Amino acid sequence: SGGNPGSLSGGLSAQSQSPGEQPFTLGAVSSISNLVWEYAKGQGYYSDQGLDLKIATADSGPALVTGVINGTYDVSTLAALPALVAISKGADLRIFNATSEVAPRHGTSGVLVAAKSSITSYKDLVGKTVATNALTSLNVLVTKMAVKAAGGDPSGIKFVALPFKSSLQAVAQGQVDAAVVITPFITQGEEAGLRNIGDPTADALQEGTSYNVVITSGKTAQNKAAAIKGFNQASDKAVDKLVADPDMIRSLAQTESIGVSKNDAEKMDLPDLSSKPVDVAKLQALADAAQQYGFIASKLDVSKYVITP
Amino acid sequence: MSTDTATFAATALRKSREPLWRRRRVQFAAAVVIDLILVYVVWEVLSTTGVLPQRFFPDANSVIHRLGQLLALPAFWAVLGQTLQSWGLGLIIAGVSGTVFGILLGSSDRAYRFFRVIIEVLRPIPPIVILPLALLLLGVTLQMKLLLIVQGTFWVVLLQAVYGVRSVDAITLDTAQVYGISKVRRFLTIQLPGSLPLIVTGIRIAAIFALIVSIVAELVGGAPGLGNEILKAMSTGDNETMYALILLTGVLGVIITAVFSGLERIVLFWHPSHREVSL
Amino acid sequence: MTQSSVNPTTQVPTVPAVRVMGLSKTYGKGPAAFQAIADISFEVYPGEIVCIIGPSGAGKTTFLKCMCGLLQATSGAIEFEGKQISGTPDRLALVFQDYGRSLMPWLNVERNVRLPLKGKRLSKDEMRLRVDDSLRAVGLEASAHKYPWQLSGGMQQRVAIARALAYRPHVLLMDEPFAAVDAQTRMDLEDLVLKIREEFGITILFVTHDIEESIYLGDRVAVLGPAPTRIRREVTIDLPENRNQVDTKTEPQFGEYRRELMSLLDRQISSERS
Amino acid sequence: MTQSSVNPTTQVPTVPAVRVMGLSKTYGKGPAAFQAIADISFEVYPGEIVCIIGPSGAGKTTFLKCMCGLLQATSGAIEFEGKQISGTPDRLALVFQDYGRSLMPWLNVERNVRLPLKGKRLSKDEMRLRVDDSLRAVGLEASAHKYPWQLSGGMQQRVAIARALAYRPHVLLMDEPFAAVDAQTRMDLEDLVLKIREEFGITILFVTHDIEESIYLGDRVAVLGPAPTRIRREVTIDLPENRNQVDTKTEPQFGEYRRELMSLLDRQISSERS
Amino acid sequence: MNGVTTKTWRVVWELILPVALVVIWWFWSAASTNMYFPPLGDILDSFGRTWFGDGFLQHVVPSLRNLIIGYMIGSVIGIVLGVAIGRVGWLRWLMTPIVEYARALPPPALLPFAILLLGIGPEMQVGIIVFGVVFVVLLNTIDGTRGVEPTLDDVATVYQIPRRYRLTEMLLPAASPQIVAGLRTGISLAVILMVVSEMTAATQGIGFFTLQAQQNFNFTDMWSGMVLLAVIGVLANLLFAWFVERPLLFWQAGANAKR
Ligand SMILES: Nc1ncnc2c1ncn2[C@@H]1O[C@H](COP(=O)(O)OP(=O)(O)OP(=O)(O)O)[C@@H](O)[C@H]1O
Ligand SMILES: Nc1ncnc2c1ncn2[C@@H]1O[C@H](COP(=O)(O)OP(=O)(O)OP(=O)(O)O)[C@@H](O)[C@H]1O
Ligand SMILES: [Mg+2]
Ligand SMILES: [Mg+2]
Repeated sequence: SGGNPGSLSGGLSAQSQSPGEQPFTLGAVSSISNLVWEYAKGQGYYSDQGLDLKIATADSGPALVTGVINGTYDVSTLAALPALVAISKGADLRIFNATSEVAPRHGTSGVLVAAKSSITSYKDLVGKTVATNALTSLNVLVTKMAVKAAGGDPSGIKFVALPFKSSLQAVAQGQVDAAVVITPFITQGEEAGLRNIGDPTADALQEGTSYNVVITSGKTAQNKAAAIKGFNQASDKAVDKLVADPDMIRSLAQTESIGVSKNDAEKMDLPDLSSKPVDVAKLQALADAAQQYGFIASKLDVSKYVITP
Repeated sequence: MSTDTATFAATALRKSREPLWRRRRVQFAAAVVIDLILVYVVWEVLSTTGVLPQRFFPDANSVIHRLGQLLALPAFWAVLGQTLQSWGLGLIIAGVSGTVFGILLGSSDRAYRFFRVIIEVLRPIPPIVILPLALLLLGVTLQMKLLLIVQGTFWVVLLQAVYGVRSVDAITLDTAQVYGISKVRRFLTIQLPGSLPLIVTGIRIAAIFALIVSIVAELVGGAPGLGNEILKAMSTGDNETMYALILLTGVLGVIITAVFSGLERIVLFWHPSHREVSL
Repeated sequence: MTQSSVNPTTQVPTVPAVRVMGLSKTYGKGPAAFQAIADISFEVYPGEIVCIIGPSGAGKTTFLKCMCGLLQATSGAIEFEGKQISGTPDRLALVFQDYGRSLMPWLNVERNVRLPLKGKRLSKDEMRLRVDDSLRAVGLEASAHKYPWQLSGGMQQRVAIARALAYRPHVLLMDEPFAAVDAQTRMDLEDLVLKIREEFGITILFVTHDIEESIYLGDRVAVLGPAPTRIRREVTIDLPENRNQVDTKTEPQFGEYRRELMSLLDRQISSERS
Repeated sequence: MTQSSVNPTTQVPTVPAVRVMGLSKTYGKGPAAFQAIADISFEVYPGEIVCIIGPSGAGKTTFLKCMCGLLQATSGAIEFEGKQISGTPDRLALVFQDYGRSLMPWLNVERNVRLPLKGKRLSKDEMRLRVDDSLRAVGLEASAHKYPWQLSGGMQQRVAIARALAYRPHVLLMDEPFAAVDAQTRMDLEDLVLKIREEFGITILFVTHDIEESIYLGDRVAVLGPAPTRIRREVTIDLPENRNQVDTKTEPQFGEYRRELMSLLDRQISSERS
Repeated sequence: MNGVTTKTWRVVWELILPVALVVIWWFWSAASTNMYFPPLGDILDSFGRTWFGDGFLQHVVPSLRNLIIGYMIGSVIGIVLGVAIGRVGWLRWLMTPIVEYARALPPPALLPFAILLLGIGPEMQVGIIVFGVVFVVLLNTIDGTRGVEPTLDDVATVYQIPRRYRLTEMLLPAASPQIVAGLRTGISLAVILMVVSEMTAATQGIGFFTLQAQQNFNFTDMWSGMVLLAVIGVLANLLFAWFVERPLLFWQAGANAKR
């Protein structure tokens, strides 16, 4: 990966507050999907709604959930699975927006193996060690689902948590047998000579399942309903613009705050952006699958936690 | 110790007339330069021979180049400032309270025993593990960082101070007792200076710990600062930036140590390790 | 030591300055226990100088440390100026045998001497005067700004003496205070001790290995036996007041005392060795 | 000290055991510099005992430390047994003035004494014999298993002496070695010094503040002046061999030497003070 | 005084505060519905279930193994290097910047590098622990060996004590108060790094379990992990005090004790 002048500075592009705008904080893990918020902010969509948006980067789902619950963040964006797990453990959360949903094409995620590896299909993963970013992650769930669907026994797979970049390295050096990564690491891995055996997210989940969502706390949902509505509208507007303009996405990905290298940005699969409201039924299916694979202890009624701003 | 400080100032002035090579600062700078060259050469050799695969571990030049770019960004200095702010505040809180409590506990066996179990229970709790609780209670704030930094460093200083007090020569303490020197004065003029050699080591260790913990708090907890930038670079796979920043934290460590060693020479001028041996 | 604000105490006093009753001291417990002091009782009256001599390892230092509360006596009681004490009595000073370690290496000579005066409600001037006076008395005025580790052994010992003098104690305990100084300085310091007793009426307990010194200085000399120690004999020294180095030491009586004490010590040691 | 494997050296030697030429020593640099030794030159022949006396702070300890390479002399040269040395000469021992600090508090008495013998290719038995012998010679055989901090000052000093004796040096430097022991023990130790010189032909440099001791022990006495020091006078002591405490000290010549040295020191000190 | 009763009183005295705090915690948390602060009863329940069942072999044993191995290696390297650097002038001159440099690197940020060098598995985890422990011990050892009483150094020079005895009989004991302080700090650091090293690329271990519980919003389990870490800390320190500190520093206690 080539150097990328000025990619430092994401969260710190001086957050000057214009008078009359309401401060509004979004918590996010650092990921390519963040270009939506950066774009909307840059275009002034949030200002139009009277919001002064601040983007804060955290490293994990729990940090984002905790931030929302204690009010540090007004909203957080994270993968649907950790949000559902938190709700099942009693966290007072509301889900109100889908930012990414499973698209009819492949490229959301990928299972990468070494070029000479004997693994050619999901089924071959049984008995192998697979690296991915976190153990309570969608990647693990969908990989297990995909293996099951292919007739394998998912309980025979050993998952280890590694940052995406390190997991590519671990596959290349033979320390693990496979890595489940997301864009732009799929491209990076392929460039490093790894082989992609499939996209388990697309294979395992129904098309249109919201796998990235925006959450807020029950309290904030009540107290700041108007602001949340404004945030939602501004974000959707940005997504619609971006979906219509893939080149814009590629160029945005190279900006300082996102930091994908030029090479990766040009070759990567585009992220699945969505402005549609959360499809409750499909999310319920995801929750049920999570329960089936032990991420959630008991049946969770998703509809109680999804709101429409 | 104000009079003493004046004496040191005088000594320092005198020293400046020494030949260049005898000055410690010059020696230290020379060592830094030599070490940098050494590291650079080893790094380059490892990169070019492929021991460090370039795809996953950038070569020295590109990291240095990247560091140069970063240093030119005003935003970078703002980030650095945030890290240093929490570092400094946390270190002061932990250093002062750790020293005071440490000397008190070190000089009273009974008090030490009373708190012993609690100390041993709280001490090994990793800042990373209490992070979610700190986040919950304090949010992503300076206070959250401070809490973690103090948890990570207070115990170090405390323990060194306890050992420090115990290593104070019994006869000096006897002297204080015979001459009816009050408890407060005994603390300030005997126990504190007597235990300084160990406390100073403790604070030097703590200074670096504090830096590490503030970076970890930013990295894992999402507080703004250098650690947060490392996290971003890591999650987008931007290795140059990541290693440039890690390289920088090491440099910060060297600077911090240089400053603290200077202070130490002033405070511990009387200690055998710092006496001017006039050979 | 040029001031004379306190009257010399010359009349016979009724309350002893120090009174030791049935003191004993055992170090450690169980099989490793070591009894240093078997049983010591005696009295010192205000303004008296009592010298203590005894073989090396007898328990002299132990005895002094018990008296000033640094060591807890195993049994017995100690009264200071009529009051039984627990802990360190007020206005008492001790010149440690281990003089080198009793100085704070982080303070220079002057500040070492001043340390005990702080917090004693003295004016700045008074404090400086006392420090300067006592440094001059031990011949160290030129080394006031040196640190202890820049001094010779004898100089360190004199700093410790100056510290005790500046403190103006009522009772002064000195543990072989002149062991490391040269003959001439030693004589000067001996005369200094006599002078401050005269001027301030200080009560002094003085441990020494020099028999002549003990006779020259002492109103009485207590001879201790080997550990576990007791007082073997108290010899009252009946030499004229206004002693001086030449005349006193050449008096025939001086030689008498010398022989007596010598043989007292000698006998003990040979009995110990046999 | 019951062995006698080495012949006593009685013939007149040609090569000095120690030769000091134009030695000077200044502590520190610049305005804070302090010259301790101005210029010392002298020679000691094998088997000789040379005593050094001088006022406190003269530079005696500094001189001994320069001789054994612990301090770098500012100028001058030192030869040991004909060879110019840099660093510490072989088979040299020093009894430190700071005896308390020269013992390792984590080793007991026996192990403290044995430490310098280690790695010197001695058999276990030989080592034990030497340690036991020298502990007995200083009267500490009963305290072999105590730690230094369980000993009195005088006992610590005797441990340091025993350590030097067990080492069987060719040249022995002693810095006020008997300052902390009682009169009787002191005499015993003085005789011990004479005896080991006799037995092993050791060359001894002996710093003391006790003028009588210097006469009793010395073949010569070197009188140092105050810092910056030089040798003011070397007095050759012409007393009969086979000295003993009673006869030697009562000889009229002894009194002569005593007066001479006393006045030498006295004059210096008063000239220093004026 | 009767020896037995003094001992009993000592134990009672030491336990007053911890017991009081546990009682307060128990009642304060008993009715808690906050998922972050579960009742202490639940935590102890989870503690028993997690650590005394399969969890012992699965998590506790591998973690402790890494902890002990890493701590030992780190301590030995720290002391050896520390003595060398502390006593050899040019080495100290040359090494100080590198040591200070390496010391300031945050272990979590080093994980990718550690994985690159040591792979994933126990070697990497031990490596992280070693890395942290070395520097604490090293620094204390350097400072300890440099502050040796100069007279003792002089003794060694005059008597030409061979290097190895100088080391074992003089330098190390003289520096031992400081080295012991470093070793003791090193214990808690090792526990912390054990957790850090299990943040990534681990499939078992106490830290793994605790962090995993945190990821899964299982705060009861997370608390039980913290309790276990605390217990390990206390036990390790007790063992250290008994088997290392007391035998090594008896002379200091003896010399400084009020007898
Ligand atoms: N901490 C201790 N533990 C055990 N025994 C001790 C301790 N301190 C001193 N002793 C013993 O007590 C005895 C008396 O010691 P003390 O220091 O009082 O002697 P001293 O009369 O002052 O001798 P010196 O004239 O040599 O200074 C000695 O035999 C010594 O070994
Ligand atoms: N490290 C040092 N720095 C500066 N001056 C020193 C240092 N060590 C000693 N001196 C000075 O050198 C002079 C000689 O000291 P030294 O210890 O040699 O005296 P000494 O003759 O042994 O005296 P004593 O009989 O009191 O032991 C003293 O005036 C002392 O202040
Ligand atoms: Mg004594
Ligand atoms: Mg001397």
